[in-house]
Amino acid sequence: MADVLRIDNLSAGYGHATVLRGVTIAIEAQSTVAIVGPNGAGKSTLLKVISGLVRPMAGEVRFRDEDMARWSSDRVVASGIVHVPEGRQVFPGLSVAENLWLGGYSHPERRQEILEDVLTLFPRLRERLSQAADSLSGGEQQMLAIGRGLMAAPAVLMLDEPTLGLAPVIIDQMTEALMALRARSNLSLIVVEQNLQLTRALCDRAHILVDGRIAASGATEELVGSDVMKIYLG
Amino acid sequence: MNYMKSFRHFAIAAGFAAATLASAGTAAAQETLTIYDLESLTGPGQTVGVAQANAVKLAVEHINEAGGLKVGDTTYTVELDTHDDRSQATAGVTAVQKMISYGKPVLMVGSLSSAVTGAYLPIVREREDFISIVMGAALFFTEEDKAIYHPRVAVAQYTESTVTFIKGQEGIKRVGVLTDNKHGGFVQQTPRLKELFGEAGMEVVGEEEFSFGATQFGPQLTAILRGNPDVINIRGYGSDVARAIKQARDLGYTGLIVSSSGIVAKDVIEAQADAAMTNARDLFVPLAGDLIEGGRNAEKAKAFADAYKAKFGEESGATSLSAYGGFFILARAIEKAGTVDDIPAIRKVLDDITVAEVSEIIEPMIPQEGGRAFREHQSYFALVVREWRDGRFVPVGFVD
Amino acid sequence: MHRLTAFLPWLLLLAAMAAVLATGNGYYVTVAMLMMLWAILALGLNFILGYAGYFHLGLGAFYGLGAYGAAAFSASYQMPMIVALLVMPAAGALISVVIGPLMLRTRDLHFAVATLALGMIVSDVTNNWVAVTGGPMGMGGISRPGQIGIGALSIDGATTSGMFIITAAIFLALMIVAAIARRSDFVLILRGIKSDDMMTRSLGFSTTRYKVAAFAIAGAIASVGGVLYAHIVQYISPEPFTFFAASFQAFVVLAVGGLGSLWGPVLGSVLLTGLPEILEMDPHVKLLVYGAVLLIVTIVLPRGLASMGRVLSARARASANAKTKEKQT
Amino acid sequence: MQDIVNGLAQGTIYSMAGVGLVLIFSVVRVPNFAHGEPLMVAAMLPLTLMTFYGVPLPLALLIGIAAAIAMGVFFSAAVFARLSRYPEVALLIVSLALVVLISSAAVMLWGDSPRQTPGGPDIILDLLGARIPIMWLVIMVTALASTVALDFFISHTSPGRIMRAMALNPFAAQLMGIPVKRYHALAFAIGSGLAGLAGALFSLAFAVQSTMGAALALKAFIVIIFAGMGSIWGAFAGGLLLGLVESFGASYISSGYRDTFGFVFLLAVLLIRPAGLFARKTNA
Repeated sequence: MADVLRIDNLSAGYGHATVLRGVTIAIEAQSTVAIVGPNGAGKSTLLKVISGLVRPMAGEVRFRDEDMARWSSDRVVASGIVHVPEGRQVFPGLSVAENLWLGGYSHPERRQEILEDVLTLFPRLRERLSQAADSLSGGEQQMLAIGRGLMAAPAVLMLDEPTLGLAPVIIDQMTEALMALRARSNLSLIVVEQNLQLTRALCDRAHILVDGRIAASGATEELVGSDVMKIYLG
Repeated sequence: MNYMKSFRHFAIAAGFAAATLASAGTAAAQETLTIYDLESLTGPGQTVGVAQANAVKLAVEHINEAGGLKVGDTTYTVELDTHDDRSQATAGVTAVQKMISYGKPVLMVGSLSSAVTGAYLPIVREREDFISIVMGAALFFTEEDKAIYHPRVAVAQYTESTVTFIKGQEGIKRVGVLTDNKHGGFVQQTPRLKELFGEAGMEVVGEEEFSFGATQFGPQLTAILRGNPDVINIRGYGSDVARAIKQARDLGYTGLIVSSSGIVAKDVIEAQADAAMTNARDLFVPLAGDLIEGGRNAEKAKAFADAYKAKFGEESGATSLSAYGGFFILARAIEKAGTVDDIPAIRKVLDDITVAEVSEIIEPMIPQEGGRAFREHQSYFALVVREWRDGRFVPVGFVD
Repeated sequence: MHRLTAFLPWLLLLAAMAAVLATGNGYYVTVAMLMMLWAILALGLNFILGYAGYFHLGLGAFYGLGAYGAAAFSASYQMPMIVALLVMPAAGALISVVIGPLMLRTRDLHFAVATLALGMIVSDVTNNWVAVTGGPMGMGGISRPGQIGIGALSIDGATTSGMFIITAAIFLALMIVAAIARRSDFVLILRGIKSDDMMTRSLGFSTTRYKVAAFAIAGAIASVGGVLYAHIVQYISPEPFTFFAASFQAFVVLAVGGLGSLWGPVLGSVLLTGLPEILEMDPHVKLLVYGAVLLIVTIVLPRGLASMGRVLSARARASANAKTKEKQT
Repeated sequence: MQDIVNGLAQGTIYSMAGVGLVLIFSVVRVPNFAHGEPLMVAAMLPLTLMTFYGVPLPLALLIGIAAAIAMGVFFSAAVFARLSRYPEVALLIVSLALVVLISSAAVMLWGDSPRQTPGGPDIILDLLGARIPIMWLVIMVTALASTVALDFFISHTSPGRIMRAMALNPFAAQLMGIPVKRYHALAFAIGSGLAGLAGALFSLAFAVQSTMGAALALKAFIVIIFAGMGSIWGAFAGGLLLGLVESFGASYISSGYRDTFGFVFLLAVLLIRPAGLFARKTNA
């Protein structure tokens, strides 16, 4: 199957600090990929480079074989790559409906249709549509953040720590929703996740990122049990 | 336009050079005398500063055309060394330091702003090798300021004349005063002004301030109008006075307004105050136009105004006449003292020089005791009362 | 080798001072004094703006305080300059310590606007409190110190050269203090505050105390500058202490010279007060040039002129590296 | 009564400048000290156009406002967009540099003496014992109307909602695929346009001058600090309040300290409520 996203020998960072050093990853279309690694390994930076927030210093980022390293973040979203950031980052003063509406910025004509889809996936949000986003619980805010990401009709959805800080019962619900997304034929998922159980259930392949480098890549099942994983993640 | 101007300068200079060359053969000993000119050529004082510096240039040109300064057996061509104080105290001080640093006696004219003059005063006041003829500045000088002579009206004189003028009007009991609080001269005179109004049996019902360049006078005028004044005395620069008058009329005040600002038509036009100028009077040391129209020294004033316009392409400004006269006072004193570097001797002449001896003085300078031009280093002038009629100011009388 | 390069700027500075003094030219000496004055203001500002990262836009308030205090001591009470030189910085520091904790409750833009307002208030007071400050008439009659020292070492403070030596001595002393302070824990903590106030506080430092101290040092040094100004010019009026004439200029001198650097204030002062003076620049042109220099330096050399050497040598090294690489391949 | 009218007339210009600045500051997050410059240009340009090119008054005013908008877009696109990765101190310095560059260029062009644009209606109303030039009323009504319009725009239109989102969470807004720079330029255009509108109308009622920008920007910052940064109506009210404080202070206490009253009030507000006078708890 063709790769939807290819990252070749990528280096990136902030100012003089280099965070990623020569990262190479290929992501197949309709696959679900986990990025795991210790804190500060550069996972979030990798997502930021893909979504156009951080400029690469060297190397290539290709989306459907197009060089996207210099794309602005709005072009990235419009092309179908959406980043749901760590810590949810909802718009606090706006209602749930307005948050979702903003998520559909790049596809205004399909807003209504996608909205129905999102509300079916997260029925909770339908009940809360007119509430202010910051009045939601943590789990609901995470649902909102993912739903808002889906509003852009993505081909690649990048989730940064989607279960961080959630209660176990909410994690179960979240897992269910993510499994439903995984089943969709037109979507690839990139998940940065510390929760191995979820990773195992969700992802076909995993890449272990340590100190800005890929330490190991492979099928999730194999990696999760392997020594590599134990060394780096304890 | 600039090109034309510089061409004209070139033409004048060329003709002048030819004349000098022609006369050089006959002159016995022609030397050069440098006179320093400290002016506000840039910065906020620029408008008046340039008009003052131009008049100095004109005076120098006239002296040199007439053959130069005859001091003893030597004839000197006067050369100007003009320094720009940029309307800033520190720049003025550094410029004066520069003049002194050559180690020779300094003959200086100019100084427009009171702040600049005040700043270099401590450096030169006691010096025995320095003379400054201050042709601008609103400060009041005395005998203690040994190095300074001030052939220019001092604000103190405006204070007295304003009260005299208002006293002469009928039915005035209550006075409102509005002062530019950045104008050292006016601020210094405020206590004296109130004292004089009191002596004249008038009550100051409102005393307010504004800052130079202010655009809104509403709160101040509202406060003054609460006292229901019969006259408002506005003390500041012309452009501010015009705006204040306009806003006073907008607030419904129709009574007399008296200023001493040298306000000109441009100020009125820029403030859109044409209709507001009825019943407003300005007391000021007369400008060339006032003298011509008011019939005082009209011929000399006309000759000056024409020469100025021909050379600089515009009307002369507020301190132009003082600068022209002041320069000739210094020139005459040098000739009379018969020396260019014995400063005490020149000062002695300046102390006693009479108005009649300097026929180039165009302003109506009031001779002091013995016909002298200075009383304790300060000159006095007849003031003109000006009124706005049909789009321009006309002199309606003089206060001697 | 390293030691030598560290001493080189000091030697250059001393040589330049001696050269100016040797000319005996009142004009050059006066310009040099003004340059030192601005360097002093900028190096004081460096503590709060350069190290702690607080946009102090009201330095003129303290500069004016020093000058007016000095004028009052000298003209009204006939005290020698040394009294003002001791009392006014203490007063500047004391006032800073009183208002500092309140002002420093704000930060970033709020602090900038608050200090700006402080400067404006002081300007208004100097202009309007005629009975004390002389209002727009200003205050004159400030007498310089007379004979100082003994025998061959004595100088006459009343002369321009004497005043230059006094100014230079104070300036050098402050430069040495600044050089020592730069390596101190105090400045390290200030830089910690600049980079992350909360984190620094979590390490157990009372950051407010350090910020107030930096604010007070800036105020005290600006007061020293004011005392010097009053005795150099011997006449003061409100204008030189207004926002654009004082606070902004000190800010520009430091920002262009290099925030947080030792020699930045000196470089900034030479470029921005010395050159325009010698070139007799029209004040509007000067402001225009200030704006342009500020814009260009901020964008091209964000760390100021003082970093120019480092930036250039880094470039040279980079290009040298590139060349050796080329040769290798 | 006259004092109230005076204060409101002066306050409306602070309001309009403040409302424009609040929009720019919350959407773009740059300390735009150059905010007063578009206002100044819109105030100074019409008279020049009228005297030198014979442009009729209404058109001249419109060109002035258009120039203000163009300046705002220029600031955004040519200056601040390129500095998005610079620290805040650099942005502050750059905006101060812009103030100095533009105002000293304007002084060279126009001189620094205040002047008024001719041609405004010269009718004065008597109302409850106060005299109100009709132009003052026009300005007050325009200020109110433009604030209402801006409020509607922000709350009820798509671009408005997007700008609100950017103000609330710029990072998330970028992840939504919003072309951030375009909306920054739009915020600058609207904010500077409001300032320009204020400047153009003001020049018909009061004298304006080429050095007025810096002082007005400072007052606008004071206003938005009163208002607690995020609120349009807060800025509007803050501007009027500042005008009233200055007017009453100058009229009843001492006119020499007119500006000081505003500054002292600002310091008091900062000390008592550092978040601003009208700040609600949650507002970015």
